[in-house]
Amino acid sequence: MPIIDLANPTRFLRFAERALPWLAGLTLLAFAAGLNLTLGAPDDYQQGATVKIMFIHVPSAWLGMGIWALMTIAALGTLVWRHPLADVAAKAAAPVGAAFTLLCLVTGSLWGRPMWGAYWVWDARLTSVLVLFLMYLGVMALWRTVDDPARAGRAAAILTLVGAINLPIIKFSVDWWNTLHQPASVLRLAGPSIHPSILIPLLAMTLAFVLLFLALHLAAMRNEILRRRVRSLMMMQAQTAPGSGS
Amino acid sequence: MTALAALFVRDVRLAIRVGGGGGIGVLFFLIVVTLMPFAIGPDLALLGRIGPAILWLGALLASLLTLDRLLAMDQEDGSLDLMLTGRSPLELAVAAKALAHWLTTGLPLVIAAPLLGLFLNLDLGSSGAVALTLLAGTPALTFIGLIGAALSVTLRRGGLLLAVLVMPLTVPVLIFGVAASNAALVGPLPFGTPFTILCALTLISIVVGTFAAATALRHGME
Amino acid sequence: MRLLGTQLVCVRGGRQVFAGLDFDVGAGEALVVTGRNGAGKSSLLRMIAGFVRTAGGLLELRHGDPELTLPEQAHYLGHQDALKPSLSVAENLDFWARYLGAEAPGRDGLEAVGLGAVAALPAAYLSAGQRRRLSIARLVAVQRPLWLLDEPTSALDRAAQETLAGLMRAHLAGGGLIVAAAHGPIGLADTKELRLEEAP
Amino acid sequence: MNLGPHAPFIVAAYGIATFVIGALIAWVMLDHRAQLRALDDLELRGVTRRSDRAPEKTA
Repeated sequence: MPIIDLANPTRFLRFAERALPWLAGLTLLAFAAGLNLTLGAPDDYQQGATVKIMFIHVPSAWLGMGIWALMTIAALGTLVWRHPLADVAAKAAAPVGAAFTLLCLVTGSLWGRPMWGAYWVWDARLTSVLVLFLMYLGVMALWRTVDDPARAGRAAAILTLVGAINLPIIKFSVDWWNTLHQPASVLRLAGPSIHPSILIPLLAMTLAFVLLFLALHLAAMRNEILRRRVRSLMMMQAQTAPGSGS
Repeated sequence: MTALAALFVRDVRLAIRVGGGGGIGVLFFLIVVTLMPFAIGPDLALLGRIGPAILWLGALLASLLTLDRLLAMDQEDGSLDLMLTGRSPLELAVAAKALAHWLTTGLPLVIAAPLLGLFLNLDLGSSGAVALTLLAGTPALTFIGLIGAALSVTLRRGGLLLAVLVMPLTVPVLIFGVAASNAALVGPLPFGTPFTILCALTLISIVVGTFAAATALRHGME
Repeated sequence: MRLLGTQLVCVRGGRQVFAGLDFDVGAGEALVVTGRNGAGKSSLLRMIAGFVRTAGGLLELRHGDPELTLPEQAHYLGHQDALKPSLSVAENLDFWARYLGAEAPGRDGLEAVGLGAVAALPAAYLSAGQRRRLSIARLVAVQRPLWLLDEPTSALDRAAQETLAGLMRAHLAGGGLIVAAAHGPIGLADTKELRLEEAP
Repeated sequence: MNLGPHAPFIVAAYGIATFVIGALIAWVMLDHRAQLRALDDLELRGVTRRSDRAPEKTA
């Protein structure tokens, strides 16, 4: 089905209904394979078995950043191309992105506890991800505060674009701030060279996470379209009740 | 009593349904706590030492900023007028509103505090102690803020004016809140002494705040 | 029951709005307050409702409930709707009914103003006229002897004006009192008039 | 299988991941059900879409 056809919400709903079971099944398969490979992955000579946390930590981090990139494209879709589904996609992606970013933070903190001796260290990477998490929450708060989806969509799109421009600057600043304060003695998460015996399970888990995101995003978009339909029907109902015109 | 219960339920319901309630307060709290290390530096020992102070300042700012809308929204849509024609005393009505406000904005801050303590290198016990002092102290912040909310509504000026009016009044709460947290962390004072004073301050604020706010509303209405 | 105002003086923002005002409304009577903009129609209603303090004179409701103050026996319908957009139509009315002291918050208020069908909708979706109807439903949901209506017909279509007039007639027939501020007729046949002239 | 001295942290990480993903799935499914119920409610009260669908409001 050409992508242009999906611009029509009703057709998108039909597509989502048909695609979702397949996507869910595929996600399950990918997770089964990924987890299986994870079990077989060798321990790191330095970090021992805790390296297993990486198989969920790193995919969540990639997804956390990737979903913001997706929201940025959707924001362009809202502001520039005025695609009718762009802000639906952006709104549906935000909570999922926030959840994966949170997962990245929590697993990072659980990984850091045995390595650093503290649940939280103001490590440059973790801190940047924390700022990303705050920005996700900000966008979600914006969506929640404004009732009219068209208006909220434009505001959220602008915020998303500003965030996309600012995130590299934030990353750079946090790196600089961090090296200023502490010499690079902290053990970096995910070392520079990754052995294939670890890389392959990592890629498998990443594929599983991406498929999971696609399924969740599709379902959330479907919900959002239905929510807007409910909203417009409610407005119609108010208009047909007595005393609507004055 | 049912009238006050209805008011309480309505305010809680509004806070849950409309964005900008407790969720935003907690988010603000989180951001303030996150910003602190950027200014101070990621020195865990230092952060652990001043952690209770950071948490208390964050909670204070967060609870004051959410107070802005406590009475202003009801004034803008005329609800405040109608409340004056109700049969329950205005003191109890504003107290019910403040209580609902604390439940939806103050309590989430208390719950979030131990979690944010992790960022500041506080162990679970100390975080718990800070949360306990916040539980005892945030009602005082809400009820002191209630005075400011009532004054700013009658003067028809909101936002920063409210914070400026209210912040000096919160000094004692801040002093004893942080003192109690520090006593639990490092001593040398026993935890009980400042904590008892903090509880007393809260009780006084509830009484004074309620009556002052009701008086301000009665005299300021036009 | 009788609402009496004697030698009332109103000062707002340092300006004397009116002075030496006398009026008298009995049970089953409606008083229409007229006058130019700024003559103090709204101020008079807000004064009776207890929102504006009298700068002089006396207001009293004779033979009312001795346990209650004058504002506690009055319904005030102002320009603002006192509605919360995120609550449903029924929730809005139920709250005010319970807060203002109805024994049993019923749905008849909504049916009386023709909003029964949209009871479950958020008030945000209502038009200005529907919001006004919902405010009027408050008058029916809670029994209070004195109705203070500030330009009650504004934003109402003809059908709603008829409905309101019917409600007012029923209220008067039950021994109620109405004080309304208006520029034109409010749909009642037999009313007293109080004309406010702007103070020099 | 031996997870070494830090087993609790690894188990906690996987447990929390399961919880977060489970919460996301539950949110999506409950939200879907709520929207369908709202649509049914409206249809029951006789509000139907013009032709076969409402025009999209976001356009």
